[in-house]
Amino acid sequence: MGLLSILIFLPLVATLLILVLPTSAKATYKYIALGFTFLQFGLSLYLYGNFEASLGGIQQLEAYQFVEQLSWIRMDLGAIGKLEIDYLVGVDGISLPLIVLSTLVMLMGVGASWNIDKSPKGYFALLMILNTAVMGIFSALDFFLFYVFYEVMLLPLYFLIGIWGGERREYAAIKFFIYTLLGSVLMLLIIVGLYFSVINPVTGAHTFNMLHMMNPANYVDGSFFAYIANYHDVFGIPARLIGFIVLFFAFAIKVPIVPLHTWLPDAHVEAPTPVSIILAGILLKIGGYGIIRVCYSIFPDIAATTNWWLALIGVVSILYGALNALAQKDLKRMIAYSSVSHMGFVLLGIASLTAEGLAGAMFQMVSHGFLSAALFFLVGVLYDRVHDRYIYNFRGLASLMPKYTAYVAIAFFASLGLPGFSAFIGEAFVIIGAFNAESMTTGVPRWMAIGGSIGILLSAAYFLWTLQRMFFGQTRLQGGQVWKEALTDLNTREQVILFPALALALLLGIMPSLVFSNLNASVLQLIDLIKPYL
Amino acid sequence: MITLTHFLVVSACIFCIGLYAVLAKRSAIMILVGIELMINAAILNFVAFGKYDKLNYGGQVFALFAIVLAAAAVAVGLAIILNVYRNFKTINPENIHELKD
Amino acid sequence: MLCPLLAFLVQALLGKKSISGNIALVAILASTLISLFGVFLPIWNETTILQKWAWFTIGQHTLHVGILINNLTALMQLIVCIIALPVHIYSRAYMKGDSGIHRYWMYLSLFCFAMLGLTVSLNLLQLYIFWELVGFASYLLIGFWFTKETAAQANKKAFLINRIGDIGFLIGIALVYANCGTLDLSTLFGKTSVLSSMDKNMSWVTFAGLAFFLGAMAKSAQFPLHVWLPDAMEGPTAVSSLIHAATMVAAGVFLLCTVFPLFNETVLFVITIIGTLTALSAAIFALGQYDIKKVLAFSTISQLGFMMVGVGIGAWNAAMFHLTTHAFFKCLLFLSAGAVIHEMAHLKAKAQLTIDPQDLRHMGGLRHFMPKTFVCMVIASLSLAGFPLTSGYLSKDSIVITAYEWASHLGTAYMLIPVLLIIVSLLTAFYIGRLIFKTFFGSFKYRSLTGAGISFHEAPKAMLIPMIFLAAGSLFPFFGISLTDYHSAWIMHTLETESSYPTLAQAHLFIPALLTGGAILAWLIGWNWYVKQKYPLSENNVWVHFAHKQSYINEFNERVFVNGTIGLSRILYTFDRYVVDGLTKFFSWFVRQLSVVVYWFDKHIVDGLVNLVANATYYIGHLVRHVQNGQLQTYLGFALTIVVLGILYLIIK
Amino acid sequence: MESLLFYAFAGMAIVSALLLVNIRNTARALFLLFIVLFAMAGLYLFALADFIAITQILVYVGGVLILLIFAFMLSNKELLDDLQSTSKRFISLPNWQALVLAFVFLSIMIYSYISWSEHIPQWIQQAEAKGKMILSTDNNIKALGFKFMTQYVLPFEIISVFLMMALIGAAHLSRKEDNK
Repeated sequence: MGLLSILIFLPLVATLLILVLPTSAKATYKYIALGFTFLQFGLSLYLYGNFEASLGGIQQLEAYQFVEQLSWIRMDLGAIGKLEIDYLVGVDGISLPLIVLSTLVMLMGVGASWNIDKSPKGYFALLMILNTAVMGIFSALDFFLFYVFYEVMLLPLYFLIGIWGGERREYAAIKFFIYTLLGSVLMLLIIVGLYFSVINPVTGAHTFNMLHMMNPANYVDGSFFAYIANYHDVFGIPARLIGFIVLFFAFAIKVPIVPLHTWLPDAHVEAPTPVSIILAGILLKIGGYGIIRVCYSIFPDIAATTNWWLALIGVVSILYGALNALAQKDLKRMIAYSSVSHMGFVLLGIASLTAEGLAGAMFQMVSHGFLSAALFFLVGVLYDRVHDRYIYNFRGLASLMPKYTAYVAIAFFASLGLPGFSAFIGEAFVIIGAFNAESMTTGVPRWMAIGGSIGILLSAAYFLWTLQRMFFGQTRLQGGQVWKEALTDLNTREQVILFPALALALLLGIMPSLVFSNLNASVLQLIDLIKPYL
Repeated sequence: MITLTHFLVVSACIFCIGLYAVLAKRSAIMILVGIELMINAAILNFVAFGKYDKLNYGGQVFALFAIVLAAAAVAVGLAIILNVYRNFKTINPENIHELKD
Repeated sequence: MLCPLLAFLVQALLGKKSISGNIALVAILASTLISLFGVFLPIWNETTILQKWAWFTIGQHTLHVGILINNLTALMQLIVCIIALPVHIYSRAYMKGDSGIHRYWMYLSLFCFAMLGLTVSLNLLQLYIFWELVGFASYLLIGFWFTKETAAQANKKAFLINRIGDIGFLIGIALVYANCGTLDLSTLFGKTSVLSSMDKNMSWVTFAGLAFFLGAMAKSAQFPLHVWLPDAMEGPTAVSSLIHAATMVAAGVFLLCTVFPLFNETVLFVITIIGTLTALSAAIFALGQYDIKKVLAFSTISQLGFMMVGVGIGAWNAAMFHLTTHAFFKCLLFLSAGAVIHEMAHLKAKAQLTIDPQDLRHMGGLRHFMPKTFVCMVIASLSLAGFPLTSGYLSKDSIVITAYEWASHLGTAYMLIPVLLIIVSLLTAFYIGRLIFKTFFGSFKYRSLTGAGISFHEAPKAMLIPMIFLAAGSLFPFFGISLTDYHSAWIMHTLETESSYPTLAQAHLFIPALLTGGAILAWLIGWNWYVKQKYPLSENNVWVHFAHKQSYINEFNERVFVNGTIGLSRILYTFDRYVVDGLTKFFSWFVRQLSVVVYWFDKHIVDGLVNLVANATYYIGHLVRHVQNGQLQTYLGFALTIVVLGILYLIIK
Repeated sequence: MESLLFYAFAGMAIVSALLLVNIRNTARALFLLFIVLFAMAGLYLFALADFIAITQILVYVGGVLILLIFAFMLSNKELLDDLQSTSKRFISLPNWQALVLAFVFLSIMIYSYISWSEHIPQWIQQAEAKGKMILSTDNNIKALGFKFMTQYVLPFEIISVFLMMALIGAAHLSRKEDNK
């Protein structure tokens, strides 16, 4: 049992434990969950500490670390060949930061669910299953395994939103579920297609191994997704392009990019605070991670030709999300739209195909991970107190809740890309990378970069406007005296959760090398993988 | 030239008209009339075919038998109708459904 | 440089306990001493110091952080320290008793740290980081009295407009990085600069230059991005003097001086135009203001315009010179105004008046009550107006004369710029004269109150000492012995630039004369108008109104950009809700309808088939039952049907 | 001429029969039957069965029809009411089944006749070939008399007995039963 497996299956143990314990021990569930996530966080830190930064990863199994490979399913299917599914997990520079991020956000999520009293057994059990799935997604290197974890992730989320959510929770849950399921079903199609196109060079059997899929030499000539001598097309579109688009579509729903984002505001608004945190902090990253790990690595040739469109989508997401956020009257919805905008930067960075852009995108993902988590947590704090999130119902909160205001202000400024905080590094390097793209001739024009930078301006606009509307000025509340008494300042638990996130934002803003150094080799490797096709 | 088929077609028409009368008419007398028509159609067939049987005269002989039988049937039938009428005060067979329990 | 950071951290940790501001004071004092003796004196005119540490690696490029100290940065650093120190001292008295004082010191320290960091940055990215931090600190300080609605609005406005500039800056950085592969200032602009080997007329150079200038425009409040600065006067006056007069707004000029080698002809010309336009418009706006601080704010904008022109015509040393002198006298002006406002506010509080303590119309004749403040203010005003024997005279003349030389070198059409500058100088003299006359001359409206136990007196010592110090700095000996020749000023000496145009001796004579004479004339008019009460224009004059409302730029912005953006965002949200989400919903509706159809199909056709079998059985049964109805005809018909079917079967078979 | 006459008789028979089944008045229907029977007798003539035609007229027109009219008259009162109460429609609804059935039957028959006429049975062909057909010049009545008395004497006797049984039975049935 390797370290990664422990990391993945530790929460499952917690689930079992929670399920086994009788309902009378209700109070212990959260401690169990907290304990296990804490342990997991410690493990991930150990992983981080022992990570060898100079190894690239991406398509070389040797360069992956903490690799575990076990035969999982071996089946002789006669004429079709042998079914070869491995339990293959490993970590490289792309997945490591996200794993650490996930454990941290999970910790925050568990901390935020301290006050859940509606059947805590089910809640924490589902949360832990979700945890397992997320870890699995970030470390799986076998496409089948990846898909399994991907699907496992959906179910707990559906129930978490659908049962513990707000007023229109069923609607939101269904919407979320259908959207994501659509993506994953499409993904399955491509997985199967890839499976029949790729063979394991060692055994000669078809394989689900992602790393084999990244090597052009492993494709069977004339197969559906073959590199060379590929005459397959669907409606006149080359098969590999179709494969790329469909996979991108699947992950784009998760990111989410603009025309496919509508599940996000609804899901966020209706989801309970911890789920919002996890949704924004981890799940959106799966989209970005998937694009890098799957779309770009398996289809580097297509990636090199389609990046203009991807960048365009990114820019549109940035501006569109920001403008939408500006129009919101619901605080949580505003933050949800800001997520759309910020994740647009990720896409723009990825599409720029420059080392700066890619690294910036990765950094932006990490940074957005805990910043959006913190933001949603802060909204949750307010909602806990007065069950209202309508921006215009609050005014002058600063004199009522000074600590809270300080945290909100820091989180807002960190999110809008104030230097010294992590979001700045991410966004700045995405922009720089996008500008650089023209010099590297990757096909992303400069006006897109300028468009993206206008998004930074807009993000400042909506955050500051909200800050002014809600926190400054004379205190004036919709709920009058009742609210005034209900709106107490942050308590210790909340501060304990918030402080590390914001401190981390600051730390990464000042020392980005903590992330970049681990990332760099992998990013360069990925660029090298794509470069020949540019 | 009047061929065999001519007779047969005419007889078929008459037969079917009789058949219709038997099935559709609401008066026992008309049913009886329908039966007569059918019998007549049959006789016409006998006669028409009998034209080719000079040796036995089978067609005409049986036509005669049929006429006689028809007459007898009409006589019995009318007697029954009259009886029924006496019992049920109607000759509409729809109203006479004592046959079933 | 790190001292204020430490102070900031310590104060942030201490929270409410650090009321006095002693820590900040000590920190800034230490910084000043270090920068003066440890950095400035050894470095000045010596080689540059360069220290760097690897920050992080991205791709193949490694970014460094570090310190770069050359003449320019050392000078800037010194200015910041020297201005910040008196302001700190002043603030102790000025801000005494405010409930949020601990935050004030915290923010102030943060600002000092950011500003000092800005001056010594090693590369453009680091510069950008501190650049934004400065803006952030300014945001915090403007919104210091956050319960005031206008303050909250003003700080948002300030930050957002600065953000526009920041975007420009960022784009500039990205362009430089994309084309040169490095952001290191010394590599980029040093002796063996990357740029020197490049063709400067490439479009990206122009573009990057304009982008940098956009950044500087926002920070240095150039037209039309100047609108935030007058509003920023909502902050405490000490802050206004430090940030919005002396240091932060000058950062834009500093940036332009730093990246000066990047600019090509086009960009420089744009800078000149914008600078002139700013100087002119701001001077006109200053004429119509009643708020004492807003007058000063517009005068700041106007002077910044001068500096821009200085950069634009290539005389960035003159710009730096003016920056230095301006820092002194403008800071002094603000501090003096602050003293007046302080007293007015006291008066207001004691007498329960409902007046705006910053409104010029309520002042008058104050020289009797506050003679020392009056003297300080007059010195600063003279300096601002460019009167001989003051520092402003030297620096302003240097810009105007250089502009004249530049224009005469290029052609007559360019003469418009020095002419406009001269007009602006005269306007400057006039409006600052108006300010002085209105405040300190004439009769005081509330004189009756002062007799009745409410004292109206000179500013406290803690405020006066810094003012006197700055007043000394506003006089010419501080910068050079020569009365008239700005070339001999030490700043100009060190930051020598190669001018491409000949010096015109006669300009050195007649322009100062013209300026001085004009200024005296303007004062005479002002004296007549404001002190002798011979004001020729009515209050509702269109031009006064126009100037007062700043030619409706704010309203214009509000209507076009703010409402435009918000409108756009609303439209997009509606679009999002109804079209994008609507599409989704339509799709789901479609799927639901499809499912209804399929369900119908299932229910009636598929299940119907099953039911049909059952029903067929039933109906056949029914049929048979129907047949067995005791009616002979039906029996017959049924029998016949079967026969017919049989025959049909036989035929078909 | 001959075929014209045939068509006239055939048309008369069919049209009258159709009228017969569609007319509401039973009395008229019976008179139409009279015409049909006459027309049929005419058709027999064309089949060279003169004796049958005469018998038809004698038995049917003279006997059966009279009987029917008698029966009709005996049950007349009720019958008229009944007729009045039935639907005025040309084809009342329950009749359509009968109509369909009749039509189907008709089409089947006509179809089979047509297909049959293409390969006529051998005995007819032989008869045609050998000239063993009844000719219009033959004395049918004499031949029939011989046949009845020789070849068909047994059926002849049986049918006579049967006829008598029927007549007696009919008389018995239609007699008034007072004791019932």
